[in-house]
Amino acid sequence: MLKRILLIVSMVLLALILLPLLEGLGEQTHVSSLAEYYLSSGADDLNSPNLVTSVVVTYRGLDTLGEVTVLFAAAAGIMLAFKGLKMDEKEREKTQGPSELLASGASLLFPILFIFGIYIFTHGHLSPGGGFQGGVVIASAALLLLLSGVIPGVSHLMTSLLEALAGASYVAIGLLGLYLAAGFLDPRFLPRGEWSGIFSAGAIPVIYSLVGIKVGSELSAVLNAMISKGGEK
Amino acid sequence: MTQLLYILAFVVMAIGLWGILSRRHLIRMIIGFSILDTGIHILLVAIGYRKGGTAPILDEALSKGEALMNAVDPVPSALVLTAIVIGLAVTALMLSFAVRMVQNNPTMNADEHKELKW
Amino acid sequence: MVTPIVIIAAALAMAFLLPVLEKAGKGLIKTLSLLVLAGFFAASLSWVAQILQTGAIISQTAGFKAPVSINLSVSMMEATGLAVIYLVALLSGAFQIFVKKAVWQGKELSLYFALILGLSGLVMTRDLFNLFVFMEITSISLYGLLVSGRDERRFEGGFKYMIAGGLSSAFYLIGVAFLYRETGQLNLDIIVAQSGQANLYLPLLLLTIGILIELKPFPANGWALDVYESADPGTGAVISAMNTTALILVFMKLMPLLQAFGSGIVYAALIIAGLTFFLANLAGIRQTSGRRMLGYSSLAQTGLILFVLLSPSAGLSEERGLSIIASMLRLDTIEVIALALLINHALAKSALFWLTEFLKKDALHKSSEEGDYRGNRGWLIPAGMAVLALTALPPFPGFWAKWAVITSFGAAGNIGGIAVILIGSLLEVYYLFRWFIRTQAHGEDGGDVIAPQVPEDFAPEAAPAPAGLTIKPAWQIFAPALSIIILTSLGLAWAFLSLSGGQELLLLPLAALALYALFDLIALPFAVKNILAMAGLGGYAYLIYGELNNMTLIFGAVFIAGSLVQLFLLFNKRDKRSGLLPFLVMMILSLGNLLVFKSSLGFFFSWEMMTVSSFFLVIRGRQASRASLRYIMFSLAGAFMIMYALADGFRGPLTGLVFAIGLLIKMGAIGFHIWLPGAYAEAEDEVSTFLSSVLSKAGLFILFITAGIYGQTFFPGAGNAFLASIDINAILGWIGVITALAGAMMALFQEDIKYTLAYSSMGQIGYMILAFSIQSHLGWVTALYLAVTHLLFKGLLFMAIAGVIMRTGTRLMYQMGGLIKKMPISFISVLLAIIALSGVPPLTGFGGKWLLYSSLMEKGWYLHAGLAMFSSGVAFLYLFRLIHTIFLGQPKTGMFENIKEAPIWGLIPQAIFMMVIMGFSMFPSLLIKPLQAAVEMVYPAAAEGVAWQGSTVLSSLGYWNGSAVMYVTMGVFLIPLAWLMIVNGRIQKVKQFNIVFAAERPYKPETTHYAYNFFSHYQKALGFLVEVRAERFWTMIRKSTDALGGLVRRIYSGNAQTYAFHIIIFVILFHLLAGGTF
Amino acid sequence: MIYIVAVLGIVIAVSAVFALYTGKILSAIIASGAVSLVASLIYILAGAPDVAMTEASIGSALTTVVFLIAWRRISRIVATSTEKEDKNA
Repeated sequence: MLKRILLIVSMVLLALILLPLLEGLGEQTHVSSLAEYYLSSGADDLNSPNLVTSVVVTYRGLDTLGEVTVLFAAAAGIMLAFKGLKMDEKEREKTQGPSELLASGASLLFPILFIFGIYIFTHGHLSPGGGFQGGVVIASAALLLLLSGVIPGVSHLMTSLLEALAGASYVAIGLLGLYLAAGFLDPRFLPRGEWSGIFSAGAIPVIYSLVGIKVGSELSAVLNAMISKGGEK
Repeated sequence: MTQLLYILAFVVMAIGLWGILSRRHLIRMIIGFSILDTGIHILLVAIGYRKGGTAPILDEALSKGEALMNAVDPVPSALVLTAIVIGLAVTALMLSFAVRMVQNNPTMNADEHKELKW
Repeated sequence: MVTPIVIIAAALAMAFLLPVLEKAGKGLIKTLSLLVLAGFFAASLSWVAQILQTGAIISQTAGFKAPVSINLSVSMMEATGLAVIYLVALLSGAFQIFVKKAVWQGKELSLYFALILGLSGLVMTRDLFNLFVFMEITSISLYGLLVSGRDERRFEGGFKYMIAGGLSSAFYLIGVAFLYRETGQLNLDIIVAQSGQANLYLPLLLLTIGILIELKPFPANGWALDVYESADPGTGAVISAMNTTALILVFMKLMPLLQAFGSGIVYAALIIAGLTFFLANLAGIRQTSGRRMLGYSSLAQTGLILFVLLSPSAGLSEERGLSIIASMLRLDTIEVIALALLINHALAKSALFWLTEFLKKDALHKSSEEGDYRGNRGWLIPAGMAVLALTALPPFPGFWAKWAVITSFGAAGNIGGIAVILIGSLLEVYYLFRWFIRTQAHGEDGGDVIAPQVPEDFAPEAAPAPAGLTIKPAWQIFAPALSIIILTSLGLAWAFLSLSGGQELLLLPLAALALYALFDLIALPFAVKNILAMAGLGGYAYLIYGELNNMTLIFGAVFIAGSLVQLFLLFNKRDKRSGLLPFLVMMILSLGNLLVFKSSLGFFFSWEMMTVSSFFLVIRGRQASRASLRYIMFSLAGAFMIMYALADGFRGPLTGLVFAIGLLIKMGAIGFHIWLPGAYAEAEDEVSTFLSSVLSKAGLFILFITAGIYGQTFFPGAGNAFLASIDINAILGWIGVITALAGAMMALFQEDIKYTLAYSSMGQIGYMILAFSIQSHLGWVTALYLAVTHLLFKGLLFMAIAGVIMRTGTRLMYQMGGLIKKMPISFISVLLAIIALSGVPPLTGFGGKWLLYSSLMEKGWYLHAGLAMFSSGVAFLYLFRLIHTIFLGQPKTGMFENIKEAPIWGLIPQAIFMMVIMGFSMFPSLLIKPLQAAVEMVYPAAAEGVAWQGSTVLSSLGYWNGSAVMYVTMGVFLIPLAWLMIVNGRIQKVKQFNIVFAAERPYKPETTHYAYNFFSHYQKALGFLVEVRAERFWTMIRKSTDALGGLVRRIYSGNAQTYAFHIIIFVILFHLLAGGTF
Repeated sequence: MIYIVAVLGIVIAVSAVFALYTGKILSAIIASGAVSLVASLIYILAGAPDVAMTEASIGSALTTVVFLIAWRRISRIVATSTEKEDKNA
């Protein structure tokens, strides 16, 4: 009980410390000086209608590369953690035996979801969404197959190969930007293309697609590890 | 609207923090983190928001000229995007560690996972 | 040219591709990884070269200039810091790949590269949000690496780590969000340039807290300890060395921002850093897990580096090496200091972590259970050097950095800062050395372990032969060995820069250490090594001879010539004795260097070298673990006091007092003496003589020359009326006389002969202090006279006793007896020595006593004189026992029948000393005249009325003619002796232990020996005087420190939520310290 | 619009508290997913459709799935260990 009171007191103190952050915040009508640049020149710089994508993939491309790495590292960590985990017999039995209905539904839904995922990351520079969202959709398609028992597991070789290739290509494109254009991750070594066209905005759609593939395969592998790993090793 | 978003962000963050600090169940602690993350995301969106702002995606409705006047700040959006993905990574890793902890010592109570101390 | 961005790309590519390349072959990825890591290190070095020419290297990304896009910048601080990180990364990678083959596969390596990428990004990026991303990469890949451990508790530790990491990134992110809101920018440089803007206190507070939590500040650091304890040692090394280094560089990067906007935050961080350093060390002394202890040390060192960085006055030092390096690298002095501390910590700590991989148990080593690591030099040498480096002893970079910091603080009058650093360091010395000493202790060595659970009547069973530790193959320790070698070379380079201004001579002890270690390595026969050592000492004496004046010449003779003679003793030994000569020669040369230093740094450097080398001599004893721990603790406590006084430049009111106490500790004066008997007695028999007769004079010498420099009043308490009113000399006089008395009394009741001699040395030092404190011509001559003669007779005694112990195999006096017939020459030298020591005519001791009483009378210290005389009486008693129980009486039946005289090599140095004693006894002027000349510079003789008539000394109280005294006394002795010889033949011989006719069989036969508990009757009468009060006092100090440490560490309850709560408390505390309100 | 946001905000806060205090972990996980999902609606209203989409797919859907999988494994581990204990007792 004493602990609870201490906790409440310290939370109140913390809130009191941070309260001034909320003071004097009126309705904001202007954007920051940095945003002004993006909003006014971003479209001309990169020829991508979705300015968030421009910021994510190019201006702050290093963040995104880092983000991909974070996901990658987490996936590796999770797979390592689950590798040593034993699944006992009972648990294994319960995971067996998919229902017929679920299986056929999943097989039907899978291609739709898959294509939708691809759509999302290839149109990241035109509409909301991008590599991460598309990758998640693809992973959920894989998850569907896994849960319904249509496939016993996602091929580790395939996912790791896809993931590695996509990741390495991402880095390679970054380096191409460094040597062919003005800097690392500069997408302008590919043609600007037509405004609002799918092949526009230089390498942005390529990068987002690679991100999509990488995230999709990575997350599929993680989900696979969490669901079915253990026991074999 | 801006104030509302800020207040919401702080309330959600506080709830999340409270969850981390006071709920003993491992899963609930992790849920607390997830809520705290959501609060931070709301905060970032609030910072990027401008009165009556629209999405910074240029199309027929939003020309290049108008973007400067009407679109919301794209930077915080980009930051949130990154933060969400990182949040997922941390949450998933926490969960997998929790699974292994429970495997070593089958209880969900964080108080009882005290093999290391002093 | 490899730009910073290419490193990022390469690390990423490696991380992504390694799991796939693994399919092509495990050897391939391992080779590739090492090549790339080596490439990183090379790249960072090339940046250093480039930055010297062109300035900071800046990489823009995405083809736009910052702040539109993210930029990376590497200036000199970052380049050198990265070089450290990449170096450890290379070594650590190699260690993991080769030693942990089974565990480290593609996934782990790939995580490792992700980690290196994250650390590089942390150091390079100038964008605050990008910093967050790299922070997350770092943390997450570390979490992943934690999985690959063995300890089942690692998940619990990792979970706590994640809780802390999650909270820290939450705070950081909120801070960045509001910073962006207030400034509209994320780029560090732009934000700093916009100074004078809106109130950024809260955003910066959150930002700083986010970074600081990762740096494990008190009290928000319990999680870190759990991680260190449960993680694989390799991962522990990575966290402690690489992660911490990168985060400190991040903090340095943010400092301009903090300084521009809020000095309160800087101040709060300073306080927190100091607290962390101090409290982590305090809690560290209670650790039983080696890795957790190393963890506490890591927290402390991180705190120290931050503390130094944030202290406003830390960069003021004008130390020569520091200025040279700073101008060479174009860094601020404070940056060089921070860099040195970083390198020192990173390399030494990672080496220790790697070495714990080979320990059988992660516990404070108890040798009977876990093996004796003494036999394994491959483990022992790197571990010992790493401990020396961490405790900032020379020649490692930490020593120079710490000296620079302390002297800077002294120059700025920051006494509090000095106190925090030195007291905290002493605690760290305690637990690190205790750990090291215990790992190498002999199986039969009870030692001083913190294991109070052992019941009183615990009898250790016959320990099984220690299996010892096996590092097979030996190259497995290449990583720690290499990192220590690099660290040592850096330290040596700095030493050279610092001392190259005319003090190169001071480097000789290190050269000697290296040279004689090499001789050990190539297994030269010991006799050859010993001849080389003697030649070396001779050469050294020749080198420094020109620089000596009257006073230093006398001590030079004591230190160098005294040692040279005693080296003969070592020819006795036929086995290899590796490690003995390197440290012995190093110690003697360091002592010699005390005579010729030219700066306070030069002095302190030599002083610490002397401490280090003598410590390694003490620890060689078979049961010396407790003694060596005490020795190093007291020595360093004394050294730290001296350091404080030097840094303060003898300006402050307390300085003189502190300095004097520092020297008194080193001399083993009463109250501080508890290290002395153990150190002198438990060292190897041949080493004890050097310690007792030579090393013990170092403190006295410094006392003389500082008193000479600072005048007769001896360190007045300038500016403080109270301190000025204290007559330090009077205090010193009492300390001296009480030390003399206590030393003699305690010597009286020892059964172990070496302890008797050790306590006797303590008593003799007491006389020297007393004589010094008289502060007159005669007093000083007396002190010097005692010093020289003590060298002679104590050397003689220890050498003779070494022979006896060698032949009898025991140190207990009641087990000996009747050796006069077996070892007649040893008998004569002991007899001579005790006559000289006890101060009866005709030998030199008489002169010493005569001078002492004369000078005391002259001063009017009659009580002192009385007490001194009383102690002489006591001394006579124990000396009588010495000769009586060892040489007289009858030999024990069956035990010593076949004993021979000590080997010739033991007798030669004894003969030399005997001749010198006889010479000085016959012609005291030979000795006293040079001593008078030495004292002349402070106390001219004319004023005092000591005069000479031929070789007869005249003082106000009478005269002393050595030759005459000699002839008379010899005559008095020779006549009864002749008579005794005549009647001797008629004595009936009785066997010892003729007690079988008694009714009962004694329980302990030795208690019936007449020599057992020889002075029990005196003990009844006088024992209360020697009750071990000092022992009790220091035990109480140790126990209360222990208890305090226990109290501090109680807050680390092991509960993840409590740790999270600590973080909240930390935030509130930090806010309050920064001057914030609610 | 401000009212819609206010209502959504209340929903978020309520489900967050519910997630922490409901008896069943399963409901708690679902509720925490709901927090993210409702937050993503707010993002749409605040002119951040990219964020909304990410929050919905990652913050809400995927995170919830991961929680569920982990919870399933954990609850089985706890269940089997209590069974074992029962048998031993």
